[in-house]
Amino acid sequence: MNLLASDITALWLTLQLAAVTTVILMVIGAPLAWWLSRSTSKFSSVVEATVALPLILPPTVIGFYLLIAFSPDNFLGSSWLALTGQPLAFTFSGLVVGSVIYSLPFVVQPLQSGFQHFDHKLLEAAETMGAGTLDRFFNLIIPLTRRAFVTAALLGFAHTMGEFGVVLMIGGNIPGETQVLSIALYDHVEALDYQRAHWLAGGLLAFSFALLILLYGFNRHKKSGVKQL
Amino acid sequence: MNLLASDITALWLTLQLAAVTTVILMVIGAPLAWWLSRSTSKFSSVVEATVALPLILPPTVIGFYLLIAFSPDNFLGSSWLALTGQPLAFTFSGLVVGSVIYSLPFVVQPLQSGFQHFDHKLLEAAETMGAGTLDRFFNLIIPLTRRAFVTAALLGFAHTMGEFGVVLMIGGNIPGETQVLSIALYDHVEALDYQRAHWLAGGLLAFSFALLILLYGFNRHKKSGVKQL
Amino acid sequence: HSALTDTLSIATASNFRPVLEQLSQTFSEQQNADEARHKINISSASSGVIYAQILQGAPFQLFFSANESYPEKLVASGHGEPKTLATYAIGKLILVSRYEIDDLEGEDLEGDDLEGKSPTDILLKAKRIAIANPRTAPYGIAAMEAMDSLGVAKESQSKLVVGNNIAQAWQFFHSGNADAAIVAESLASLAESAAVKEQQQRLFTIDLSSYLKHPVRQGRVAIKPVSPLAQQFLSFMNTTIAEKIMTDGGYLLPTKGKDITP
Amino acid sequence: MSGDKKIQLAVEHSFLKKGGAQKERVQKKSAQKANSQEADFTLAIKAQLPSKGITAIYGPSGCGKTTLLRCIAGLEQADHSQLHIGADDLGALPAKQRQLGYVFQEDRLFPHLSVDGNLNFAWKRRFSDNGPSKQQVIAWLDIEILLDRKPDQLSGGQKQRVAIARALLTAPRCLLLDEPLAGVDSKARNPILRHLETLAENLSIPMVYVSHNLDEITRLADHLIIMDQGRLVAEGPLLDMLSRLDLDVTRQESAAVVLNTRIVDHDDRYSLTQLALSLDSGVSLGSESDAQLSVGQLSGEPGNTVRVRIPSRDVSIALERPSQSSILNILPGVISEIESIDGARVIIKTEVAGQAILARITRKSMEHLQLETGKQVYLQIKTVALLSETLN
Amino acid sequence: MSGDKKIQLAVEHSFLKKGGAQKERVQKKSAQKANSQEADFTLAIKAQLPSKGITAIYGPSGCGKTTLLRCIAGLEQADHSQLHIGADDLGALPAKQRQLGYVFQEDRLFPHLSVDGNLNFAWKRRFSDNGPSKQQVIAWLDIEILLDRKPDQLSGGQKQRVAIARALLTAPRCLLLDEPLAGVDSKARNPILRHLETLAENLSIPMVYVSHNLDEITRLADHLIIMDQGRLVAEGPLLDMLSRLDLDVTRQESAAVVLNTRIVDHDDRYSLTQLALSLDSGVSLGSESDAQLSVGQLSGEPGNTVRVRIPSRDVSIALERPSQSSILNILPGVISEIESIDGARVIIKTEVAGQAILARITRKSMEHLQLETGKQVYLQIKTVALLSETLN
Ligand SMILES: Nc1ncnc2c1ncn2[C@@H]1O[C@H](COP(=O)(O)OP(=O)(O)OP(=O)(O)O)[C@@H](O)[C@H]1O
Ligand SMILES: Nc1ncnc2c1ncn2[C@@H]1O[C@H](COP(=O)(O)OP(=O)(O)OP(=O)(O)O)[C@@H](O)[C@H]1O
Ligand SMILES: [Mg+2]
Ligand SMILES: [Mg+2]
Repeated sequence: MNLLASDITALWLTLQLAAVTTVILMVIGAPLAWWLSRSTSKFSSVVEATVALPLILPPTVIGFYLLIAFSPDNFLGSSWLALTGQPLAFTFSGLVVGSVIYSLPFVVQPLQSGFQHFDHKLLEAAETMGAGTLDRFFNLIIPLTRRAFVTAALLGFAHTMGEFGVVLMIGGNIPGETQVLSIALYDHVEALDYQRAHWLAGGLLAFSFALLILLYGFNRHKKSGVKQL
Repeated sequence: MNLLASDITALWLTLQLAAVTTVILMVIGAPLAWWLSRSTSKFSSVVEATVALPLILPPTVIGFYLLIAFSPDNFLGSSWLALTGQPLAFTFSGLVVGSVIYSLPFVVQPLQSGFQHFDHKLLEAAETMGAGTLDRFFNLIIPLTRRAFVTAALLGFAHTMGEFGVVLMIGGNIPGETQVLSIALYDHVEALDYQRAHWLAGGLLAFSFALLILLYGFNRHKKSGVKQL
Repeated sequence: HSALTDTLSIATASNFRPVLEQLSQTFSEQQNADEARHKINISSASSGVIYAQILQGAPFQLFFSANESYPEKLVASGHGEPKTLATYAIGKLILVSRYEIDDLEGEDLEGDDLEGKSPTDILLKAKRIAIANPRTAPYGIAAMEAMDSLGVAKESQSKLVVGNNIAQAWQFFHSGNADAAIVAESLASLAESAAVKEQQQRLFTIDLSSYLKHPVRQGRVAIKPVSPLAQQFLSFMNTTIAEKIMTDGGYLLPTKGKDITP
Repeated sequence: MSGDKKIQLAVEHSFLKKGGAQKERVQKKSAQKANSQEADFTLAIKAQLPSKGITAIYGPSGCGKTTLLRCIAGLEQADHSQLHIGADDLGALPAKQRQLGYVFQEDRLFPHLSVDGNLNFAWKRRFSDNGPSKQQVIAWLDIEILLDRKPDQLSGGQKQRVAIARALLTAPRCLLLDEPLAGVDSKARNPILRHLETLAENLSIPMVYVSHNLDEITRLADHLIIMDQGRLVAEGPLLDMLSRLDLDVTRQESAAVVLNTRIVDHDDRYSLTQLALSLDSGVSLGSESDAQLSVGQLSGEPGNTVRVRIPSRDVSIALERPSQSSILNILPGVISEIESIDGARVIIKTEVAGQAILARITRKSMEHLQLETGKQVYLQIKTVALLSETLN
Repeated sequence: MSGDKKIQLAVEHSFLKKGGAQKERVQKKSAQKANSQEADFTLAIKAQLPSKGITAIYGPSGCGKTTLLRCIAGLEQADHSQLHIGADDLGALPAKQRQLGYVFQEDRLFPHLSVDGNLNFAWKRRFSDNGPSKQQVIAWLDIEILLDRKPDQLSGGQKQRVAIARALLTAPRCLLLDEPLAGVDSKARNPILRHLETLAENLSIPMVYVSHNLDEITRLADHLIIMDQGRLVAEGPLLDMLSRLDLDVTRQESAAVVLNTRIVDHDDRYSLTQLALSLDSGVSLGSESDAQLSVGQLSGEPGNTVRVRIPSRDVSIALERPSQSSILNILPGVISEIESIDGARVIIKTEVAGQAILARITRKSMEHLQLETGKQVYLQIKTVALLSETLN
């Protein structure tokens, strides 16, 4: 049965949001996690705890505080407005900012854990061959902690896809702009339109399942090449 | 200002739920993750994808389907009723079951990623010394992937603490039984009782922050002992 | 502003969304016949969330709340246009239960408060009663009030399972986890018309409106600045077609005199 | 325990081409698949080792020594594998039940445990109480001061010593050592070798000792297996193997024979010990001094049997008994075999008091001295070459 | 490039007790803290190495060889560290800018790359185009057939060869080798050593070669640094060092001297080459045959200089020129120094044609032959001992 045009829009928007968020998360998260995994300063414990905080608060509550922070009356909201000419709340950009904050621990934690197991000896070897920081990062750390990167990206992406509370609060459920799939799906359930909810949820599940199997199958295949990793 | 007795009850309940859930998650998740990280069968890809599925669906929707599954009309609900004499929905046990399902990927993924980096050579060495599977698990794998275990437990615990959608759906908001902190906090926000919401959120944040700093500080301290890990 | 791209953003309490969707569809059909093309975006959430969002500058033009106080507060804070403040609907409170007819020895309980088959019996017999959250949802407050009037408040207290809103209370009931629920008539009619038809079990619905001293009055307001399209939509709400849609959806209409027309 | 138990071993194993294929190894259909799935390397070894003493496995890099040990230990899923120690069939047991000690080619110390923790890990899981104590092992390997360190705070040689200590502490019923002394310097090496020998002797723990260092092997082993490209080239008691001119080991720069000798006397003044080549002290007392060797002073009683090692490069040949030379050890012998190594050098096997001694000399000298089979010659062996190379 | 550039080196470094404290190393307040924070190990080395040729670092396990290399490479945050190669001050540069090649004690191959991938990693980042080509290096180390393998599919010796190849491919301005041949068998070892020498000669890449194998060092090095417990014991050109009786190296079982010689003639019939000890071909033609050695045939032209190695255990002493012996090389010499090693043995230094040769003999022989400083003797050196031990 039928997925309405609005569902398609929501799906598309969700994928965009999840993709953009994941990219930003990886770009921010990887160096952050690396630094956290190497630093021994006390300050880094504070940063580590701060990054993990969004884990503790319920998403709607985070959303509520973000909503307040995004208000043009407050620093974040007003500076963003001044910089981009657009408000943060109730816009796609706002969703991205919110999702990044909310999903950051889901990316940083697995990466950090992966980096912690990284064999420093290989980095030293690369260093003697003249490999600089970025070189080592892209040619050693990423391939050797591939699994941690996959996990981080997956958790980040999926968490953004399934996110609900934050998006509802700061997004305002505006079709085409901030109405993501999770909210549309919730709306169907709330409107007792169970059939559509089933279809949408089923489709989403089937799609995700197929994607995950592909991803894991591929991962597993590659894995057997490098036994110890 | 004042946290009402009901908030204290909710906090206590939340900690209990998170603790019980985390323990169950670790007990289920660790062997599952280990198997997934070692198995090369196609079947394991399917299991891996299945475990990851709760990541994709919005929590409220998962809650909705769990609610249906918990109904005495359905298999899970009726068998549970027959076994324990208690329904699953609107009970603490139900919350635990729901949280375990929902948080499973957050525990399995980091563990699996940690295990994947595990040096198989050390296990072989232990094997020649007569160490059996459990022995190796507790005396080598756990200490050597400590960081992955910490991450997994942390993500599992925090995610259960902050969980909202699922609990809202299957809990029924019963004080002392299923009204957890995230819902109490959400209620305050919805009831425009912002002051209480601020107090509760602030307290929760401060508490979690202190806890995390302790945890990470400790972790960092221990880390420097084993340089390569 | 070309009429072609005009957009009307309406925020509504979740319980009114299905009816509002029908309303906006009919409205659009009428308007588009006049070649004034536009788009209507409906956003739904709980009234409290929408209220907070409007305070933070959410781009909504109309707000259909589930109570009267949020629209009034918005007017007081200067966000709402006082002239558009009105009660647009009165919710009907009903009790639904899953009991077989035999269980209650009656033939047809629907609509009537038959002797011996009172809501009190049902509420006393139920193991779990689903209601909306009385702290946040108007129907929750109403449900508590009704149980008070029925004199079962104390007995019911331990059986209550509280949904975030009536839709959730309905799901508790509908999924079979609660055997009775006090919800809005609008939900029952929605359920009647949609998926519930497939379900073999018959529902019992008992109107509880008569037990309420304070009926659930749902208020609305337009957010400043009020666009012509918003004005047009509010006018449309007073047409008979619109009123028919609302009553079919399970709402009572407020007395005409209280309405404010532009 | 009993002398006639044997370790019986039959292993076949292939590493197939392409990394991934390795796991999906052909099982039933190996016959058909064998050609389509080309093997990178194939191991096929069948051998019988004595259940007492030290068996050395010798062969060039990449010949399959490590793979063989892994198959014995049950760490490699061999295609076919049989292993009996005496009456016990270990072939079907998983690695953890085989009760073998394994010193890996790389140290595999547990990085999260201190040296002491690593030792305790093994000690707690020891297979029997017959093994050496922790104190003993720590003293043998001289790792007392390292006990509190983490493995990443050790030098390469220190790590290897700790790894050996750890393997000893499990009191295994057989010890597998994969080039355990490659990173250990010569000073530290001698005491370790001595203790390994003692273990093999006194506790009757058989050892399989992989090495491509012929020096080490001749000093340590009782039995020798020579491998090349996954196959067994030759196998037998060390003493026999070292005098077989058909083997590559006797042409190596470090080739040497090992002789069984008997202590005759100690010369305290010069700190020397006289050894007789004939073991039977009763026979031919008169000619005894002909077949005697002087070595650095040993601790044994006269009559004790000792093994000495004579590198063939240290043996020169003269037709008359030389005098006025610093060379003390001059033995009369009869040439039994001559084999040329390359254009310049030949190897000459001589019989001395019933044992074989090899001498490597130039072809020029051979022709010059007109050496041939059956000729009576004198072997000059530099005394000093024997010092510190004795075993008991 | 230029001969009088030097590598100047001054390093001080301590590993403090307690794992964690290591990072929080005392910096300013080292003076006061020094006693309270006891060091596990302290390295303090100051040395000047030639910027051409191979410098060997020799010392027992745990003496700080690896730590020294790490300081040179910039991998260890030394407490004080200075490093100049010629005019360039490398001391302050991070490891990645020092342009040094490092072969680690453990292979550190990248496990996610094939052997070829590992080589390419180095090749792509090479510091100059003056180094050897990939083809050359692959041929030298004989790793052609391994190119497609992943590191975990290699044997121990194969890994080490790949690691050496990888380091060579970066065309470093100095090569640091930490026991690179510990796991490589003797057959594979010779060609690798030969190519390393060629590199050091032809490409003037200086090398620092850590080893506790004296054989390897005498065959390879030009310069020798002897370490013990973190300190420099002695340092100097290899030829001088090897004949210094005050050093431990000359008492070792494998002690040897290295001589500079000149090719005189080739004897094709017996595949031998005649070498003269006196380098100046004009001087004293008459006595030339007195100081000549026969070695296995070499490829050089008459007049070329070659180095030969004479293990002191292979040298015996006679008072008259022996005849009728397989020993071809008999050199006249004069005893210049006598030192006793232990109760049984002494070491005797003799001057032969201006160079020093050491002989290790028993004290008994010494007394028997009445050897003393200034006495004229004949040194017997087994020809064969020189074969395959020549360098050019
Ligand atoms: N996992 C593998 N896959 C494919 N080939 C392998 C694998 N492991 C080892 N080999 C190959 O098998 C052969 C034997 O390896 P092995 O490690 O047993 O050699 P080795 O005799 O121990 O050598 P070394 O003295 O260098 O340690 C080598 O050629 C090696 O390249
Ligand atoms: N991180 C560390 N912390 C404390 N002590 C260390 C650390 N690393 C090395 N050491 C100690 O420093 C000394 C020198 O170590 P190093 O690795 O330099 O020795 P080495 O000469 O290379 O020995 P080998 O020949 O065994 O490799 C050793 O006693 C070692 O135990
Ligand atoms: Mg090996
Ligand atoms: Mg070292």
